[in-house]
Amino acid sequence: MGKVARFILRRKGGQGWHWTDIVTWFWLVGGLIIMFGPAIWLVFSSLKTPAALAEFPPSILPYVTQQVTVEGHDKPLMLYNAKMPDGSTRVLAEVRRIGLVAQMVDPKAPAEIVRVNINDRTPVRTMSFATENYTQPFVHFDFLRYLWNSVFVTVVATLITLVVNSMAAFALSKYEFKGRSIAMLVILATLMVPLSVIMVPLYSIISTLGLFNSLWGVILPTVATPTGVFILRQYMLTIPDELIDAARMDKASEWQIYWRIVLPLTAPALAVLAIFSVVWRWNDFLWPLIVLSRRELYTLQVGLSIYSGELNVQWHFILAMTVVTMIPVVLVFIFLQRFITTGIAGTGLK
Amino acid sequence: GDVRIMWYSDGVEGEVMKDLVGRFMKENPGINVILDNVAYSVIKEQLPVQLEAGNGPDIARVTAIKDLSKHWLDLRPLVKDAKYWDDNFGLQADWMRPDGSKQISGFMTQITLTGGYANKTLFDQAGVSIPGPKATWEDWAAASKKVQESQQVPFAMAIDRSGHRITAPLLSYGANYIGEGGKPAPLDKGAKDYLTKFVGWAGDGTVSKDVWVSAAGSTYRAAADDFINGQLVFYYSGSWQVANLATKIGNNFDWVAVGSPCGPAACTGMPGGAALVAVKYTKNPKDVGVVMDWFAQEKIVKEFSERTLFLPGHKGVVDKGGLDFKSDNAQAKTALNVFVESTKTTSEAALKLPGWRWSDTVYAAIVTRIGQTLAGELKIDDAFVRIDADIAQKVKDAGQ
Amino acid sequence: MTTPSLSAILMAPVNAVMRMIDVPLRRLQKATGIGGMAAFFLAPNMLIFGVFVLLPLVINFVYSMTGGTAFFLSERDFIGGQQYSRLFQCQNYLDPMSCQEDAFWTAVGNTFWFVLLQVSLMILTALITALILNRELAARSFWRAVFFFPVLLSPVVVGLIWKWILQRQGLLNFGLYQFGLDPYTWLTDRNWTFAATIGVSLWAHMGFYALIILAGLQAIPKDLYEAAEMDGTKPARVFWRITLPLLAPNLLVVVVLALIKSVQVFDEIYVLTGGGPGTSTLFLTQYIYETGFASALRNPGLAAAASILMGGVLVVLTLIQLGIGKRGENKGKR
Amino acid sequence: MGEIKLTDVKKSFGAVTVLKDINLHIEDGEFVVFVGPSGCGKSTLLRTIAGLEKITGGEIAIDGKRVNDVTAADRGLAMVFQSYALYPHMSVRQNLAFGLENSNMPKAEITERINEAARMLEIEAYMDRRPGQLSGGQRQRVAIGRAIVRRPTAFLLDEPLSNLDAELRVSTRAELAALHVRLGSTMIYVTHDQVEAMTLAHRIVVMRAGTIEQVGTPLELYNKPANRFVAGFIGAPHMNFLKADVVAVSAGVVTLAFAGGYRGELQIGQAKLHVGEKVTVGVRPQHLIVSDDPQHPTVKIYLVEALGSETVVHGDLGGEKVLAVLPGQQRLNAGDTVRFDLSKPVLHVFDDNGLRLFTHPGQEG
Amino acid sequence: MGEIKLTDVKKSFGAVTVLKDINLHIEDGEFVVFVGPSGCGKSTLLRTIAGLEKITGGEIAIDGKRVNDVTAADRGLAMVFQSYALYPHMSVRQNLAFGLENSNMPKAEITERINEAARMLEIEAYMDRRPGQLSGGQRQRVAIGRAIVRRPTAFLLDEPLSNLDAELRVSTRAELAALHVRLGSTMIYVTHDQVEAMTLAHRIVVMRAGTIEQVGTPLELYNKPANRFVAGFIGAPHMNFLKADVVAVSAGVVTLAFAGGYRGELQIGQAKLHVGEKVTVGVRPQHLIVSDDPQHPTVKIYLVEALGSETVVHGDLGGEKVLAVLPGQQRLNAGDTVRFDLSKPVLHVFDDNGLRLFTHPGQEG
Ligand SMILES: Nc1ncnc2c1ncn2[C@@H]1O[C@H](COP(=O)(O)OP(=O)(O)OP(=O)(O)O)[C@@H](O)[C@H]1O
Ligand SMILES: Nc1ncnc2c1ncn2[C@@H]1O[C@H](COP(=O)(O)OP(=O)(O)OP(=O)(O)O)[C@@H](O)[C@H]1O
Ligand SMILES: [Mg+2]
Ligand SMILES: [Mg+2]
Repeated sequence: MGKVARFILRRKGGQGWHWTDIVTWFWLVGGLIIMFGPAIWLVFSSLKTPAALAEFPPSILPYVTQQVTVEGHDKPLMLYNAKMPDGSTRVLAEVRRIGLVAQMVDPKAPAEIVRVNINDRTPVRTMSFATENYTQPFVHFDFLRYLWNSVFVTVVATLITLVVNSMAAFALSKYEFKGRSIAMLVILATLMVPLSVIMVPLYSIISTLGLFNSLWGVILPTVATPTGVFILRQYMLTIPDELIDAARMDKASEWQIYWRIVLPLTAPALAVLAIFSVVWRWNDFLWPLIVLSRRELYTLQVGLSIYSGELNVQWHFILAMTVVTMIPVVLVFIFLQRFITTGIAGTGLK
Repeated sequence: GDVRIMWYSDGVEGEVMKDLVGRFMKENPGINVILDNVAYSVIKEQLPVQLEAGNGPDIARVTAIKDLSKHWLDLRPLVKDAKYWDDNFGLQADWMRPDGSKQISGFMTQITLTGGYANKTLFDQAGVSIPGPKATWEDWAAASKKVQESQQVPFAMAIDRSGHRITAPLLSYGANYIGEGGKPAPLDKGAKDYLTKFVGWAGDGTVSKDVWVSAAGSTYRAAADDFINGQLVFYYSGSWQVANLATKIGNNFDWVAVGSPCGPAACTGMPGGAALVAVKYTKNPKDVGVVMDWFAQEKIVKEFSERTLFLPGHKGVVDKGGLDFKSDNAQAKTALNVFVESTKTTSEAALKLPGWRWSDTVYAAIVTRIGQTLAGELKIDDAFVRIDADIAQKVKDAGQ
Repeated sequence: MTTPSLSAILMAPVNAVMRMIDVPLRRLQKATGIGGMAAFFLAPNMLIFGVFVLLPLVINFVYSMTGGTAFFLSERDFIGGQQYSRLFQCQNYLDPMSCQEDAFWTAVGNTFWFVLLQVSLMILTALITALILNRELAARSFWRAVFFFPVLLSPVVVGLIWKWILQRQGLLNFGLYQFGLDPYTWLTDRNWTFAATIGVSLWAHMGFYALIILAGLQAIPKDLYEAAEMDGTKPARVFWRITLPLLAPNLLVVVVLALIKSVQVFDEIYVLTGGGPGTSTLFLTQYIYETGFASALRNPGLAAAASILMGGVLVVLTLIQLGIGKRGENKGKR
Repeated sequence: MGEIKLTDVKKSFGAVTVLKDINLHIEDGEFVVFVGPSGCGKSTLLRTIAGLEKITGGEIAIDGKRVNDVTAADRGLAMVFQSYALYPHMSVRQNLAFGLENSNMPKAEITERINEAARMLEIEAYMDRRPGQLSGGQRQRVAIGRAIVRRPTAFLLDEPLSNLDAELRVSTRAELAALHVRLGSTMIYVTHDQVEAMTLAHRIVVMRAGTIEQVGTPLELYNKPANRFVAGFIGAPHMNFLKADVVAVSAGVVTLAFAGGYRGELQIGQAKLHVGEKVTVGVRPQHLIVSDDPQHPTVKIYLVEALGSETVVHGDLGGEKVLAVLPGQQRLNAGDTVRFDLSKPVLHVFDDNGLRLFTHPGQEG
Repeated sequence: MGEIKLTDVKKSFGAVTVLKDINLHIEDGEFVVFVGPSGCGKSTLLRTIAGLEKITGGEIAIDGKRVNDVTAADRGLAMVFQSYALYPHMSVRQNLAFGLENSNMPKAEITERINEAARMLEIEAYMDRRPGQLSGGQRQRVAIGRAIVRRPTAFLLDEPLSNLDAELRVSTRAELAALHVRLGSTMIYVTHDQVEAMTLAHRIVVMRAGTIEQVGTPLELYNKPANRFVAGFIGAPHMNFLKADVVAVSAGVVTLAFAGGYRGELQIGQAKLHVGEKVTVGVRPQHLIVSDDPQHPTVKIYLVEALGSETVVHGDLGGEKVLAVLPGQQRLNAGDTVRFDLSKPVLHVFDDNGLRLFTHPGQEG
């Protein structure tokens, strides 16, 4: 245990608390509360009934009023703690409410009706998970199909993104050629306009190319992300050119240099981009919504969106499905972040 | 062949529809109906683009029915019995066809009607009696204010942030949006009167301004949550809230639907709704006709309404009455019936607006500017000027 | 010991493919020289990019010169710079309410302050987070996940969570109430709401930038830190003099992206505040979105014009940053 | 001020053990040189002293204070890295100034120290260049400069002159020696260069595979190597080793039979040997003298290297390789046969385990 | 196969001119060594030959074909970088294999070549380590290995042995020489090590500040340096230079007056000198012999360096620094005064511009 604690509380240097250690722990604990707290709350909320979701004061955990079946009543009755006129409290089941007065019975003695002012009773609550938030959508929608579409879009788009962007980044970081800065600039310039703005022109292009209602129509416009090129290019700038020189001396073709030298050395940035790409493509919503209007092509996010109506949004389903759809990306993140480890680029050089 | 229906849901209607589609296909083996459930935003934002490009589904459930009417298919030659359609859906037929045409574009899957809800328990606790059917907006304001003060809830009244919602009291105050040649008229006295009153109520805390200031532009916001949590005495929204309130309030308190309060001119709510329409660009008009016919059957409409807790848009169904809404919540059933009743008192002016092409423009301008006024960014008089200017600009933009 | 062999097995077919690709490419290289290869590497990206990003952008520009409500260019009439002049029609340029498109100028003003505050805070917090996550922590991947987590959420969910936290009947007020403090209507107070938009967008995107910085930090050769340590350098100075300059190329990414994304902030804010109270958190993208799509009578031309203006400003800002970054870039070179 | 004491210092990288129980006491102000074959752990030892590597066992004390847990920054040493580790984003001047600025030294003094170092290392012309714009030797000089401007209590120098040309190497070596005298700081110096080791060191530490083989003054190691390894390692070209059998032992004198039939008599001193024992005899190439005496063993030459000032002859003596360094430029060619006089030179005799038994003083002592 | 011809090659980095009109013809199979002071442009010249730097003027031809615009990969050379430039993400084995895989060599042959190189460089034990886990010398050996497995038409080696210990350096040097013989490839070799230059080179190219000072065989340069720079650069420790005045000239003999009053007579050969001219006389430290003759100039010793096999004496001769390398271990101390015989050694006489006028053959030739 001591060892574990020492490991967890490992500090700079060894002895004493350096101020950076204090900042670190302050930040980590703060991060845990602020960054992660809402997430946990999200998970709990996804297990609440719509009524509990709308409730104030909100509860952290999903609670519902406890119910009992009482002899002589077909339906289960709600349990309340009722304050009696003599100041004692009893656990009673509510039979019905008439105006301000609730008619209640003791579940153990169901014959006698007790009248209680509605303000003198508080519900007996127990934790209960509204698992139907999860199960219902699975029944409603073709979850496996949507999942497959999502996975297909995400995987294919991410792979193409990684390859295509890293190739461009390689050219833009390791070659001197005319128009290099222009190319870089154009790429950056297109970052400037949000998708919602170019949606209509893009839509007409997609239609023209016959990519409407095709998963490729979702994939292709996203794979040339300027962001990816930019991230990779800037990272590649930090790889020493001498390694490329060495590879050229080793008769490596430019393709081999790209594939065998530059890409592995860019692993941390590639991992970052892969994570981003997966997250983006997985969560993509607006664009697939435009391109895909057929149920069999829906991705999870599009499928999920059907719970947003005109006048009403069924948040309990959306939250539950959000939690479900998040699991794969969290796993992907955990897997990929391992590649963001100590860069190796420097150590081959004197 | 294939018939695709683009459908959005506010509640369970997607499920009901799926069920019905299954039934349809059993009865009509040759036609494969595919129900594409989408988000409402797709209907609102993407569908128009698709339609302009000549894409789109074969049938769609839409709300901007007038705006897009040039894309709808004329079903008149395709349906079995056009007269049945005219008789039962004629009242709203104008809402969904280009001005001046006689086309049958589709039918309303649901009629909505704005109206108020009162927290009966709060009234009871405060010992204030709920104003009667002929009560005015002022009466309601006074009564709910009393309840609010006695029960220490944050707000007395709230109206959804929506031009459509607020138009109901405006009409009751005698406002008329439609000017010469069907173009928007400048805000008239009736409109200004109510808006001034409304802003005043917001100022003295009678009306919750939270929901109105909580967005910019014409964004829709509902104040239902406050009502659900018992924080609100009187809530003006619409019939579609019934199911929502029923599930979320449960038996926390008693509530009632009270129809629309009165103004000097009328006691009207605003109708609205969503229509199921056929799209011109279908490759399969014959089958589309069959599908539409099937869904427009009286018994199907009735079943659909009962299961979804929607007000039917079918004259026969309404007139025959006896709708048995499928809810185990007695308050909900009562409320729905109140709304069904009040469809009958809807004013002429109110019935015209859904079929008027500029109504959304007016709504948007009012919401935008009144929202700003409540947030303290505009004075009410400036707001009126701006509203008129905004509308005029839009009309100009549209090239008319 | 099994991992490398496993990955070797996985990589074998990929490597084989790459070797096959290499054969024609070598010939290409012979024919075109290294310069030609640069074009080759750039081509796929540029092709996709040109068709799906650049072309729409150009079309968008044309849009901004047209009027009407139709979506497709073919049905729109050319009106030249009218949309632009409309945006610029003001009586008094200091008062947005005096402009014809008062919402546009309000949005411009809001966006300006938002960007200024959000970007600087973003860089600061992302940098601190990355530095901390770069330390030798126990359960490092857990901590990384903690800070990255919000990035995984869709903007709508982000907006929603925070709305539920901040609204009048939200978690925060409940917490205050538990501590005996008065609840406050955070989201109807303009200053608080503005702060909330900044806070929430920080919350939602900080992990994104922290991750980029983290990768950049890992690329700094360790021996330089050793050298600095031998030079008796204090941690703060190591940061300013070693880490920061060597991070420059990657930091540039963060600064540029943070700026661009911040100007384009939309989804989560839209859900959270809808631009309110009043118009105090109405930002440019929302204005564009509403003008172009959501409003009753959309005006795509005006939206396009506004977006072109916004893009123009961003291009200029980015160029300035690149200019500054260029120096840093050269610095970082070994 | 700069006394360093290592007690049972161990270091492993995972399964690889690099340092095994190093014990070493370096006095304040001493100039110690580490030598040893490539990969024997010299750099690692330096880095553990610097505090850049956490040791896996033992104790390091500086000035009597245990510093195992003291960070490198707080140990107050300066180091020249084998890989230079220059700050790539700083000019040469900034590289030099960096360490000084850390200690809030007045500007004027910083400038002065930098200029002095620059002059000494002949890098004045490149002060505003970045390391990336320098040649290998120039970088190395900057690395040296960065350490010396600091004037710490102890210097750790890892092959600091390896990439310098002969001239510069000699002058820099001299400057380092002078600096050592002037500052009185302890210096720990790793080198592969015999001349550097011999001329600079107070004491040389000979390492092999993570252990210390011998510690002593240069001439001690040269003249009295503890074992065959040290004997072979100190002196360039390395000592020749010839196998021999003890054929006769008499009072103070032993007769050895070498491969190829030559027999020699050696003064045994106090050492004990028995007839039939096998020994190895070491003789330095510089000590071999060409002879005409037919009694002397013949060597078949297979390679002659003319260095100008001397000639290195590679030959074969009864199946064993022998090197001889002959003065000046000799007229010898591969294929020639010469005889070497084995009776005159100093001969080191090692036993089976490589330990030195005794040294035959030779005729020129 | 490996003939390399440089014509008027120029190279500048921005404003810095690094190579000025380099003309050099390297024959196929030749072993050429570049020497020169640190920063004189050796590495740059190597890199231009490799094709890694675009030259700013002139022409490079390989086997008679102009290659100015041929990429490095297509020139078919192999290089050992001064900074190693190992692929940090690959194991040693992969580093070695990379170049071979690029030319689609069968697996079996790759393995064989790698194993051979590993054996030769004694890096077999580290084949699965990454460069980051190796010592400096081990890395350098991997860098050498990466070049030699390739067996190219020409090798470019930039100070390949600088971080190896003496023993390994000698053996690797020998292996390189053997490799050169075996493969017959051209080798261009940069070094700061005199011994390497002298033993390996067919021809040595002496560079200074971007120009070539002299090209010739090792002994040519040693015995007949074209100028003072070359004379000083070849040979370690460097040649002593003494200023002298011509006081008399007669047939074939010149009399020089040195600082400190010593006068010497030198055989002038064909050269012409005038009375009153100032010359510089160079004498190698190894040629100085201690003498008792009171006629010989006295030298005040200020530093004695005992290298074991020889002793380096630093002294002052009439205000000028002199170095002498004396054989064996001498009993001299700083402060002593000795006399050196200047009449016997080979003396090089240089004119005012540093050009060698003639060489006095000395008595031992
Ligand atoms: N990128 C550059 N910009 C400016 N000057 C440079 C650049 N690269 C090298 N130099 C200069 O060119 C000269 C020659 O460098 P080069 O590396 O060829 O020297 P070298 O002879 O190999 O020296 P060393 O023996 O120290 O390795 C040096 O003075 C160096 O400072
Ligand atoms: N990170 C590591 N993991 C495993 N082994 C390592 C690591 N670093 C160094 N070594 C090994 O430790 C041994 C000692 O390395 P060190 O660098 O101390 O050698 P050195 O004596 O300095 O050699 P050189 O003269 O070649 O620089 C070497 O055999 C090396 O391979
Ligand atoms: Mg080392
Ligand atoms: Mg060099």
